[in-house]
Amino acid sequence: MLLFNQLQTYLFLALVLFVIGLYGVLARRSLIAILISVELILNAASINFMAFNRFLAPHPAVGQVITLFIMAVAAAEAAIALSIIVAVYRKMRSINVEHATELRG
Amino acid sequence: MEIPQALSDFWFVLVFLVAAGLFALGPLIIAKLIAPRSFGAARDATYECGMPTIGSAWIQVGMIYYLFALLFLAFDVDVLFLFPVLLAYGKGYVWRDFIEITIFIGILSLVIVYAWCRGVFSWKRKQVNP
Amino acid sequence: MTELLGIEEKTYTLNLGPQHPSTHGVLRVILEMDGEFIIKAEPVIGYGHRGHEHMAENRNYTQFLPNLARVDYLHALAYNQCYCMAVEKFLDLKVPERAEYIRVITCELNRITSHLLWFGAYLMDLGAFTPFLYCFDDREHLLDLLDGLTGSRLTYCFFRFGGVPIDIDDDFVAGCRAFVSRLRSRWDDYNNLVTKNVIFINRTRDVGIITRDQCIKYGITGPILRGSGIPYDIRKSEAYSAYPEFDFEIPIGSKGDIYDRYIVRLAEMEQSCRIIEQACNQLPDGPIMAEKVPKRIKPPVGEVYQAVETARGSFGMYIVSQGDVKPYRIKLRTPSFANMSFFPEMAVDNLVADLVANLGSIDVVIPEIDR
Amino acid sequence: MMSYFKEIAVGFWSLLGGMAVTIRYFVKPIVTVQYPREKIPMSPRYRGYPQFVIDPETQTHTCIACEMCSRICPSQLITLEGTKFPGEKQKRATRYVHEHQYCSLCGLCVEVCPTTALEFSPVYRLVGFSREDCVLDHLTLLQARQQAAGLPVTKVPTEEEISAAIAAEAAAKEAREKEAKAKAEAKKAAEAQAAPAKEDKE
Amino acid sequence: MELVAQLLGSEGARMVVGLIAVIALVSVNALFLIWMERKVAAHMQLRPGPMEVGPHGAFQTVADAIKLMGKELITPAEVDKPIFWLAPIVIFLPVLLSFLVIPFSSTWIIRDMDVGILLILAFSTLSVLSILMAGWSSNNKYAVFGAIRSVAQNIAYEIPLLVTVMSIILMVGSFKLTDIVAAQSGLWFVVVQPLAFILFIICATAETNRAPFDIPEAESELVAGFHTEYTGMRFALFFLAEYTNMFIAAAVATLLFLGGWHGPFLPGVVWFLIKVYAVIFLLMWFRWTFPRTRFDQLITFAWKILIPLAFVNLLITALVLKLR
Amino acid sequence: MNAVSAWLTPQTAATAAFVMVIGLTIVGALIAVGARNIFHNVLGLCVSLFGVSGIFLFLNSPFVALMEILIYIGAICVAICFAIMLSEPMYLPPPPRNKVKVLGAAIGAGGIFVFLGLLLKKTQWTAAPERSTDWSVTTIGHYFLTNYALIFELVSLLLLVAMIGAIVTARGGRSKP
Amino acid sequence: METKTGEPLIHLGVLEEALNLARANSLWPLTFGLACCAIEMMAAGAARFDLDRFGAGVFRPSPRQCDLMIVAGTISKKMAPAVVRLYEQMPAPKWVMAMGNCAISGGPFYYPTQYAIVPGADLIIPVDVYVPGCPPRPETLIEGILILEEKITKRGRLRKFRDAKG
Ligand code: SF4
Ligand code: SF4
Ligand code: SF4
Repeated sequence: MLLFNQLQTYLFLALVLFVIGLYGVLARRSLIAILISVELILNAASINFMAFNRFLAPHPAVGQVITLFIMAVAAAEAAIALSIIVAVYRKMRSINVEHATELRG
Repeated sequence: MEIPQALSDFWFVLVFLVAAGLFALGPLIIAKLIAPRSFGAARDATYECGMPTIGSAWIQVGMIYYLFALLFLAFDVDVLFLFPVLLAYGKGYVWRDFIEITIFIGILSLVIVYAWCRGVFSWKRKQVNP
Repeated sequence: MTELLGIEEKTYTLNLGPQHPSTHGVLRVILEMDGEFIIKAEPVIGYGHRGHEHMAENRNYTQFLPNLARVDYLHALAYNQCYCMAVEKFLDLKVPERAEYIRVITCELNRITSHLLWFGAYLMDLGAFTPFLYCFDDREHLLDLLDGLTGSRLTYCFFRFGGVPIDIDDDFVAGCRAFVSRLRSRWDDYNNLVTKNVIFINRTRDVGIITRDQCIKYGITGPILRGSGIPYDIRKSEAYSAYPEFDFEIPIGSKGDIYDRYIVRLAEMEQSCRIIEQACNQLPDGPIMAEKVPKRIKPPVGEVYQAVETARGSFGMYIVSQGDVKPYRIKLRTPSFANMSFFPEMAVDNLVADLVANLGSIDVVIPEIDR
Repeated sequence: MMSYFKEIAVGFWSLLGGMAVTIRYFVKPIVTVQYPREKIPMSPRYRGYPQFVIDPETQTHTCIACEMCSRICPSQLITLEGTKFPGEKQKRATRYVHEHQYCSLCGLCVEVCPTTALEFSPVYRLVGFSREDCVLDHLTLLQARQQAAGLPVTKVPTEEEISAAIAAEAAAKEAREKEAKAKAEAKKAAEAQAAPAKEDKE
Repeated sequence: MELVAQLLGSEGARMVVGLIAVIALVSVNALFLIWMERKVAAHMQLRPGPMEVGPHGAFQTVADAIKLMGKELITPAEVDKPIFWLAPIVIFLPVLLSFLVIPFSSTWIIRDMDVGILLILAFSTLSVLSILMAGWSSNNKYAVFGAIRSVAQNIAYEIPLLVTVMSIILMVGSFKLTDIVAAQSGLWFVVVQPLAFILFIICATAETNRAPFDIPEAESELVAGFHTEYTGMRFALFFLAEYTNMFIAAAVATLLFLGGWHGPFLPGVVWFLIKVYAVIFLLMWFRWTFPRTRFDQLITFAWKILIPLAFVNLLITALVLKLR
Repeated sequence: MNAVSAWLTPQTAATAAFVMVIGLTIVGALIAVGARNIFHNVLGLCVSLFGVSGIFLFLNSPFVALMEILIYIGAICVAICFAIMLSEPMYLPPPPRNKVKVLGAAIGAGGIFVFLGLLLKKTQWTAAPERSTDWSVTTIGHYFLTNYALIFELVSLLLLVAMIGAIVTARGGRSKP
Repeated sequence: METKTGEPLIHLGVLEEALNLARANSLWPLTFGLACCAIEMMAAGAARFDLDRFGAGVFRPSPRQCDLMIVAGTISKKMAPAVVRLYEQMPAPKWVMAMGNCAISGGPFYYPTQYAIVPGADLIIPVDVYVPGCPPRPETLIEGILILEEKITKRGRLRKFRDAKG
C-alpha cells in the first residue's frame, strides 16, 4: 500500500492543514492574516473532498465539482472579507482585531 | 490504479520546474563568483533618481487597484466554471447549454455594468477628506 | 491605542528627478502622492544652475556672447539675437538688412530644430521611440545646414554686434529650400504616426489644460499661451529685426490642452518654413556688418530691455550699463521659468503619467530655468 | 452605443495608419553614417579647436603674439609667449598653449586675430584619458601637421634661444632707446637751435 | 539517445531530450529575439542597429549576456532579501514549463497533456506573482508602482485572453493543443474568428508587457518599473523571461489561430517557427510604432471594450455552433 | 515508466514526490501563519497552495489542480496582496506577539488536532460499491449543465452579489479618518 | 572619491579577458543628461550616428543596470551629490566618461569667482575617458566609446578601423 494511495494520508494531511489554519485564526491579530488562515482551512476541506472523491465516491466528477464550488465560495468570501477589512481599516486606521473590537464600543 | 495517470504528467511538470529553477540559479551563482565588487556609501541605498529616499516604499496604493483585483477575482472564477462547460457544450443538449451559458455570462456581465455605473472605470481622484 | 492610530496621512513622497528620463535633464519634482494621484508637486530647481547672470558681470560684452547660447541650447540663436539687439540698441547701431535677413533665416531654422527636438523628446516621454528618431533624422539635415554656416551644431555663437560675421551663399539658400520642402513632405508621416494616433490623442486631449486667465496670471508665453488661444507673439506684436516684412500667421489652439500645444508647435514649424521661404526669396544684397562697430564695446550709462520670441516663449534681456566694458547687471527673463511656474498647479489631482505628459508639453530647458 | 463602436473603429484605423508609416520606413534604406568606417565630411567652417593657420607663403604660422586672442577669449584659456628674434620685424609666438577643456568654441579668437593666424581645425576626434590630454600646444600641433604635409617643420625655439633672443632684443632695445634718446636729444638740440631762429622769424 | 531511452524508458528519454532542447531553445531564442528586436527597431528608425559585434551585430546579445553575467549583484540594504532573491527565479518557473505542451509539429511535442492550454494559462499567473514579489521586495517606490501596475494590467488582460481562448476551445472541444491544431488542418481559425484573433493579440501584447502596454516598465514615468533595483544577472533573468514569454505568447497565438504546423511544402516545425516569428514581428512592430497608453486608459480599455467584446464573441461562437 | 535501478521504481519515486508535495504544503502553511511579515504570509500561502495543487494531481485531477493555481495563486493571493497594500501599514514594525494568545491558540489547535486525529484513526471508510472511472473534465461540464445547473447559475449570482457588496463596501466605506 | 572596485572571488586570466571583451562591446549608458551636451548624446543615439551599432545604445534609466555613466554637461554644486550617488549605485565594473568641456573641467563656466559648478567630474568621481568639445560632436562621443573599449580590453578592438587622426 503506497503512501499516496491511502485515504488516511490525505485525511491526515487535511487535518494538519486545518489545524495550522485554526491556529492562525486564533493566534494572529491582523485580519488579513486571519483571512489567510481561513483560506488554509478551506483548502483542507477541498483536499478532504477530493480524497473522498478519489477513494470512495461513486462518481469521481462530483467531488471535483464540489471542490470547484469551494473555490468559488472561497473567492467570493475573500472578496467580501477583504472589502470589509479594507473598509474597517479605513474607518479604524488599523486592521488589528483587538483594536477593531475595542473601537466597536 | 496503482499510480494515478495524472502523475505521469506530473513528472514532466516537476522536472521542468526544477530544471527552470536550476537554470535560473546557475548564472546567479556564476555571477556571484566572477563579478567584481564595488564599494561606496550609497551603493546599497535605494535608488530614487539620485536623491535619498523620503519615507518607505511600502506605500499604500490606491483603492482602484484593489477594486480591479476584485473584479478580476470574479471573472477568473467564472472562467473556472466555463471551462468544463465548454467541453461539454454541444454534446447532446438541444438549447439548454446555450441558454445556461448565456444566463451565466449575462449575470456576470452585470458586474461590469454595475462597476461601470458606479464609476469604477473612471479614474477620478476622490477626495479623502472632503 | 496605539501606534497604529497615529497614521493619519496615507500619502507619501516621491522624488522624480533629478536623474529621471522624463525630466529632460536635471529638474527635480517632489511629489506628494495619494495612490496614483498627485496631491502636491513641488519642482525643485537649481540642479542646473551655472550662474549665467553672475558670469555676465565678470565678462565684457563680447565675452558674454558665447555664454548665452548655453542658456537655452535648443534655440541658441534667438538668445544670440536678443543680446546682439540689446547691445546694438545701446550702441545705436544699424544692422544692415541682409544681416537681419540672415539672422531671421538662421533663427527660424533653429526654431525648427528646437520644435523638432521637442516633438521627438515628447513622444519619447509618451513612450513612442520611433518618431524621436525620425525627428532627429530631419533635425540632422538642419544641423548640417547650420553647421555649414556657423561651424557648430548646437551652441551657436554666430551673431555679432552689428551683424553677422559670415555671409550666406546660394548653396545655403538652396539648402534651406530643400529642407523646407523635405519637412513639408514629412507632415503626412508625422500626422499618420502621431497626430491621428488614437493613443496619442487619448493621452493629450483634455489633459493639462491651461486657461487663458491662468496663462496671463502666470506670465506664460510661447506655444503654451498660443495653445490656450491667445495670439501673442513678439515677432508680430513687437516685430523686431526683419520680421515685419514677412507674412506669417500665429497659430492658436482653442482649449489649451496638451494636444493644442502640440498642434500649435507643429503649425509653428510650418510657419517658420514659410518665413524661411519668403526670406530666401527676398534676400537683399548688401553688407552683413554695420559700418562702424566700435572695437571696444563700452555702452553709455543706461539700461536697455530687449525681448524676442524663442521657441519656448518670450525671452527678455535687461542690461544695465554703467559705462564700463562689463555690464553692470544682466537679467534674463527666461520663458521656461515662467512657464514652469504653472506646473505645480497643473500637476495636482492628476496621474503621474499625466505629470510626465504635462512636463513634456511645457518644453522646459533646465539651464534656462536655473540660469 | 453607435459612438462606442465608431470610436473603436476610428481608433483601430488610426493605429493601422501608424503601422503603415513604420513599415514603410522599415524597408527604406538606413540613413546612418557608420562612423568609423565612413565619415561625414566636415563643413569647412566646422569648429573643432582653434589651431594655427599654415601660411601658404612662409609655410609656417603667422602669429605675432599680439595677445589679442588671449585677451578676448571668454574663458581666458590661451597662454602665449612671444619673442622678437633678431633680424625679424615682428614678434613670433614661442609658446602657445590652448587649454581646450575650457573652450566654448565661440570663434572670437579666430575673428579677432589681426594676422589671421588662427583657424578652426576640422579635427573632431580628440579624446583622451586625462584632462591634460585636452591641453593643446599649438606649436607642437603645427609641427605635426607640417610633418604630415611634408612641409619644413617650424622649429620651436628652446629656452636658451629665447633667453638669448630676449637678451638680444633687450640689447637691441637698449641700443634703440639709446639711439632714440640720442636722436631725441639731437632733435631737442636741433629744436633748441631752431627755436631762436623761429623767434627770430617772428 | 538509445542509452537514455534504455535508462529511463521512452517517456523519460523524451523528457530529458526535450528538457535539453527547451533550455537550448530558450537561450538561443532570447538571444536571437533581443537581437531581432534591436534590428527591427533600428530599421524602422532608419538605422542599422547592432553592427560591430560580429557580422551585423549577431554576437551583440551574446556579449550583453556575458557582460551581465560578469556584473556585480547588488542587494540593496533595505530590500526584503529572501523575496528579492527569489523573484527572478520564480519568474523563470512558468517559462520552461510552457514549452512542455507546445507542439512544434505533430510529433515534436514533449508531452501532449489533456489540459495543455490550461497548463500554460495557469502557470503564467506565477509570473504575476513574481513581479509582485520583485516590486514589493525592492522597497523602491518606482518598483512597487511598476509591480502594482504590472499586476493590475496582467490581471485585467487575462480575462479577455481566457475568454478568447474559450471561444477556440468551444469550437474544438478539447484543451489539447494538438487537437486544436489538428482542427485547423483545413481552415485556420484566424479566418473563422478574426475578432478573437485581434483580441488575443492585444491581450498577448499586454500580458507580455510590451508597448503600447509596457506601463510597468514605462521608463518615462517609472524609471525601470519593477526591476529598477535589479542588477546584472538578476535583471537579465527578468529580461530572458520576458522574451521567452513573448515567444510563448506568439506560439500560442500560432497554435490557436494560425494553424500551428500546418502549411504546404516545408516541414511542420519550420512552418511553426515561421509563424511564431511572424507574430513576434507583429508585436515588435506595435512596440516601435505606438506611444504608450496611459495606465487608467489601459485598464479601462480592457474592462470596457475587450471583455465585453470577448464575451460577445464567445456567445456568438456558441450560437453559431448551435445553429450549424 | 520502466526505470532501471531497483530502488528507483515508479512507486518509490512517486512516494518521494508525494512527500515533497506534502512538505511544500505544510511548510507553506507554516509560513502562512507563522511569519511576522504579512507579505511573507501571503507568499507562504502561495507555496502551500502550490503543494495542494500537487496533491490534487496525486488525486488524479489535473484540471482541478491547475484551477487551484489559476484561482488561488493567480487571483485570490493577488487580491490579498492588494488589500495588504491598501490597509496594512508595512512601514511600521509589526507589533509584538501576544504571548497568551499565541499559547492559547496553540493549545486549542493542538487539542483539536489530537481529537480529530484520534477520530480519524478510529473511523473506517468504505468505498462506494460501484464506482465509475470517468474523471474527464467533460463530465464535470456535463454535471454543471444538468444536475448542478442551478448551482452553476447561482455561482454567477453569488459572484455578482459578492462583487456588488465588495464595491459598495470598498467605495462607500470611505470615511474621514 | 573613496569608491573603489574590489576584486572578484574567482580570477582567471582567460575568463577575465573574455569578460572584458564582452563588457567592452556592451556598454550600457545611464540616461543622464545634465545640460547641452545631453542633446548631442541623444543625437549620437539617433539614426544618423547610432550608438547602438557598438552595443552602446541601450540607455538604461536605472543606474543599477548600467555600465557607463556619461556625464554630459555641467555639474552644478547642487547636482554633485546626486552624481556621486548615482555613480555609487552602479554595479561594478563601471566606467565614467566626461563628455564635454563642462564635465572635464567646468569648461566655459570655469573662472576664478565661479561659485555654482564643480569644475570637473574627476573631482568627485573617477573618470576614465575625457571627450572634449562644447558640445563634442556625436562622432567624438563614439570615438570616446571606442577608446574606452580599448581601455577595457587593454588591447584595442578586434576590428581595426582606427586610422590616423583626421
Ligand atoms: S593668434 Fe593672432 S591674435 Fe593671437 S596672439 Fe597670435 S597674432 Fe595675436
Ligand atoms: S574659441 Fe572662444 S573660448 Fe575658445 S579659445 Fe577661442 S575665444 Fe577662447
Ligand atoms: S561643454 Fe558646452 S555644450 Fe557641453 S554642457 Fe558645457 S557648455 Fe554645454
